Amino acid sequence: MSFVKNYIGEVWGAVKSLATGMKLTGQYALRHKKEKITQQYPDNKDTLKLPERFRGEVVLIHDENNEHACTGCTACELACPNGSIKIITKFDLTPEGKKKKAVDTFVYHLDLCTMCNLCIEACPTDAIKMAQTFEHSVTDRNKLIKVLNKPGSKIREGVEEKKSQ
Amino acid sequence: MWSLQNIADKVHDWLYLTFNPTLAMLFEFVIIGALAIGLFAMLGLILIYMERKVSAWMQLRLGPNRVGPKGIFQTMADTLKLIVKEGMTPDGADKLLFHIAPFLVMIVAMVVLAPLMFAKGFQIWDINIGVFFITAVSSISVIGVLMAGWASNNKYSLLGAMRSGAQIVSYELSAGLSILAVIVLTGSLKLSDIIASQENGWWIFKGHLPVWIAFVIFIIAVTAETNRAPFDLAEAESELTAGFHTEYSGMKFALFFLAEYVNIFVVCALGATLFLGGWMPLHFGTNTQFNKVMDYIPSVVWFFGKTFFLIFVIMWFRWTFPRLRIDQLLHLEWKYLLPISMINLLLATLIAIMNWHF
Amino acid sequence: MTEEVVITDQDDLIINVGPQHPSTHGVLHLVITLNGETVKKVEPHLGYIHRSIEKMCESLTYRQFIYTTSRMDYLSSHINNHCCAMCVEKGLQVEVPPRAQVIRVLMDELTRLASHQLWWGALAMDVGALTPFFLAFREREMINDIMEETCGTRLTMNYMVPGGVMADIHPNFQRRVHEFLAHFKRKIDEYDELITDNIIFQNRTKGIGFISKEDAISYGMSGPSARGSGVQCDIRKLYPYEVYDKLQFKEIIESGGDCFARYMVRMKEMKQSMSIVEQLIDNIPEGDFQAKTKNVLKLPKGEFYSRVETARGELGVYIISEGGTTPYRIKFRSPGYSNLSALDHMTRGQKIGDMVAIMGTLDLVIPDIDR
Amino acid sequence: MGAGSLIALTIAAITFSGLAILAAKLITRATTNKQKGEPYECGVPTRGPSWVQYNVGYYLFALLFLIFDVELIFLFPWAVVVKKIGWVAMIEILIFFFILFTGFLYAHKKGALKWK
Amino acid sequence: MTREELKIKITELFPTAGFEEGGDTSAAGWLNVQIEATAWLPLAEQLKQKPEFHFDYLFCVTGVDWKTHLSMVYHLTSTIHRHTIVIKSKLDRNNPEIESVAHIWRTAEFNEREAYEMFGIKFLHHPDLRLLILPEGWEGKNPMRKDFEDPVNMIRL
Repeated sequence: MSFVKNYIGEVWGAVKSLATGMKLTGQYALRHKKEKITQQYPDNKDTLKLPERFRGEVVLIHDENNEHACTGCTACELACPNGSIKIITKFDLTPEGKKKKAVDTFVYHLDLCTMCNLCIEACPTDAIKMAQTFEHSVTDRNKLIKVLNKPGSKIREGVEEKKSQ
Repeated sequence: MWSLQNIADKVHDWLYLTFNPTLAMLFEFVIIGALAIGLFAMLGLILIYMERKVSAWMQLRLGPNRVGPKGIFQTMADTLKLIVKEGMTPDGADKLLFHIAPFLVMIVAMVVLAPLMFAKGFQIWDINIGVFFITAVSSISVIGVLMAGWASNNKYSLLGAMRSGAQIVSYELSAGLSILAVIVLTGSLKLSDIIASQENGWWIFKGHLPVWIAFVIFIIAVTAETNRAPFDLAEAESELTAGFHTEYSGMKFALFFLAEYVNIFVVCALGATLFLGGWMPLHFGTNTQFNKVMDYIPSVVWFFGKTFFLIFVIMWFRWTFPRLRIDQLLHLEWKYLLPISMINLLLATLIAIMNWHF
Repeated sequence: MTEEVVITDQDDLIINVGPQHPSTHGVLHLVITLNGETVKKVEPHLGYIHRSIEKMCESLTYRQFIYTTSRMDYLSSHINNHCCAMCVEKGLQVEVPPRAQVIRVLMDELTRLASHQLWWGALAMDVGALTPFFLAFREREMINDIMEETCGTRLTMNYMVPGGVMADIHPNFQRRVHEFLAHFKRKIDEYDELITDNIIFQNRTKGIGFISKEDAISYGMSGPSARGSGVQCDIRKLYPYEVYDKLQFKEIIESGGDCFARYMVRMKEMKQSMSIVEQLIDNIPEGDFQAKTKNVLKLPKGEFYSRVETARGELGVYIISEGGTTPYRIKFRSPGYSNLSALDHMTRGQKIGDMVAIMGTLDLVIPDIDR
Repeated sequence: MGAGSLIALTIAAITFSGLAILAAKLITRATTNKQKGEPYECGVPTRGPSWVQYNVGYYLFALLFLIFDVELIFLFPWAVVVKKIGWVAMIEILIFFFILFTGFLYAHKKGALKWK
Repeated sequence: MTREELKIKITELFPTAGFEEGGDTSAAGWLNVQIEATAWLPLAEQLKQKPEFHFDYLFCVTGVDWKTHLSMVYHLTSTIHRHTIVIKSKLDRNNPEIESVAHIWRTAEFNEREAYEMFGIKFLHHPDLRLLILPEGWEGKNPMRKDFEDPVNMIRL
């Protein structure tokens, strides 16, 4: 008789455990509207706000006078593990007639970048930062190679080149 | 009152009055074929959409919502995609069997529609062994699955097909026995008789414990027979990638997919007919007031409502449970379902003989 | 100890599972010899995503190489970074400020929670239930959002630097962690309702993939997979680092040795991790988040080894320095590699379906194995 | 409608499937290359033939099924007339099930239901 | 056992074994033992079987290319006594050979295969010494050696 008892107990336990699971999913099916967990991505583009620390891509900060704080010290270039930053420097003449090293082109390879934030950490003048953009898909890989300094931009007055080491 | 029966009868009469009998019959065949194809296409679209929505709800998602309002044209877009896809045949495949298999599965799915009673008096063929016909014919589809798996020349497919074979043959027993529990009570295999016997209440209400047990076993067994999760071992995607239809692509895959859903519909329709009264409205014994109100709802709505409820339950299973293992699946059948349904049949017999049911 | 040699005969069916297979969680390639449905032998073939991180690190400086380790076991990237940072600190003999230590441990435990949640969903998907995956992601998403706010990224953080952490925690951090804990406490019972108590799941995992304590040690298994066999191997308890020795938590050990035991270890570990986070979240000491280090790091000549407990087991970082700015040789002792080596032993004589469950409970992350 | 409807439905199924496949064939442009015809085995060339005899553990179940399914067919006509015959049917089925159950238990004891 | 005790015990067993100090010299630091390649297998058996050692957990196996020679490094822990030891063995760079310990610690099987393909170290009596990570056709090329160059797969920044 104990066999029959065990048998029925087994079946009953199994049915109960299955019913518990079904109850849960059934409840979810009923109140899915309130608890939905997916985002309707392109629709919520306007309200979507990424945290300010989010690492999307490296940008060179320009102010309204088209000036930036990059001195061309290449600290970021050295800090980058993947070689995604290349800085080509030139020598500007200061008003006093002294030669001063300045950035000519700030080349940034987004295709190589791993968003490790090491360049931002390394920058002595806080000239670069991480932007919150994240839609980087393009049709041509070459479009991912970017020049960060805007045409005609120049180094902001008063930014002293600090020794990076 | 408007009903499908009147329309069917009118068309029938008109055809036989206008044309000679042979031609009229031919026209009728064409109409039946067209209706069946229409039903197929509609079922495919609705059920796949429903599956996606139900799964989305249970997973707290929205489901398809881009193509058309609430995404109702999503399945159509998918069908279009499948048509545009190239149907490939693997090099080493047994070409003949490979091409026949989807046809066979489709034919089976179509033929079992014949004895189903979709509404009051709306039936293609009121065969006197209707239930038996459905159980017999629907098990032919396993041959299609075996063919597909064998012909693909793919090891996953082969394993999937063999599993499917073992599974379908096993679960047919308990499905058959649970059907018998109702047959014992009604004393007829004819679907119209079975529905008629439930005029004063569905068997699920009248039949006490044996019918409830039979109902549960029936639902479990047909879930297994249609290769649905948690019994989807023939296409267990985490083990065999896609099981027996791994090598099928494009429209041939779509046909397998469609046949699967139509099979679900058929077994659920059978379940609704046997246990939930088919097109019969919800009647409570002699409560004429209530019964009258229920009668206002068209019979076709009752039928499809019950069927879709059962389909929902089967989908509910799929999105809740983990998959069984093949040996556990067979043990479930041979150690639990079969003995229980045999004893249950005896109980049902007792009730039938003693006339204990209402 | 030695296993009998498997002879492949005519009846055997040889099947490739992976590299493109839903249950291998990545590009693992297993060649399985089957006898009917029974697995006779499993032979892993690795290297589909081998990037030779060890070789790569030989040309990166001590600040730079840490980021590569986020890509190894991407589900516990914080813990990987932590281990590397600790190894470099060992060489530099830098004292990490207490605030940084607490932040590190908090991040580690949150990562462990997130990793276990993903594992839970993935395991459920392996055994055929699809809904849990989404439920697991609901909670994981909250942790990812917290990480995103403080660390800047969601998966490959690179937040730990030699000497501390890269940035201080975000002002919202504590509030959001509290929100998460309150939410997850309610939801973890649903995990049990849906999967743990489910009879089908229990049948699929109980008594499956047994490995004894001795074998688990011999195979070098570690982490929850080994603790399911009764091996005491939690590095947090045995060789405490950072503030783990001051915390109240239990090392979860199950003696079953089967899939269900490994499953239960992880489920209970989630609760332990929650309690660790609870203990620390309101007690983050004030102070610096980073110790002062030189701009260019140079490790003295010698060998340094540090080990931490990742979500998958023991991670070891072995640095051989010749005194330069780059390591001479780095070896990562990854938990997944050793755990995978036991797969063949565990699967023999089981069904194909079991193999999937065993792989699920081993919690393999393929980049961790391939490195 | 009579049995002829079966023919109608069969033809309908064939037409439907045939048209669908044909339409797909007309629309798509087939390309061939060597890899395309390979059986899918997770992207790795398959080892050995797929059409091999292999040991499925379930052939015993198939045999058992054959026996039971035949019994099931006998049960259908019995089920229809149970109500008319009454107790005799009950006794008959008890005897029938007794034999069946004994066979089932025998198979169980012999280990036919155990997976090898 | 502490580091000093281990040192004494091992010197008793293998008088040829050398000890090196370096890296972590704190109290928690591990004993570094330098032995001949031929002495490795007997030592390994002793380390595993002697109850006072009971080194049953081999948690890190790796090779190092020192440009002049190769060396194998084994990290061992006892799960009972919780002491750790590091065994190192110098190997000839042109013909590196060492006995396999896969039958003592099962984890060595995979780790030795990795060292075999990465450094070209031959493990004698290894049950299954084949390429594990590298694809076919890489036999003889040893990527982790310092002088390895591959113009296709290696990118120099």
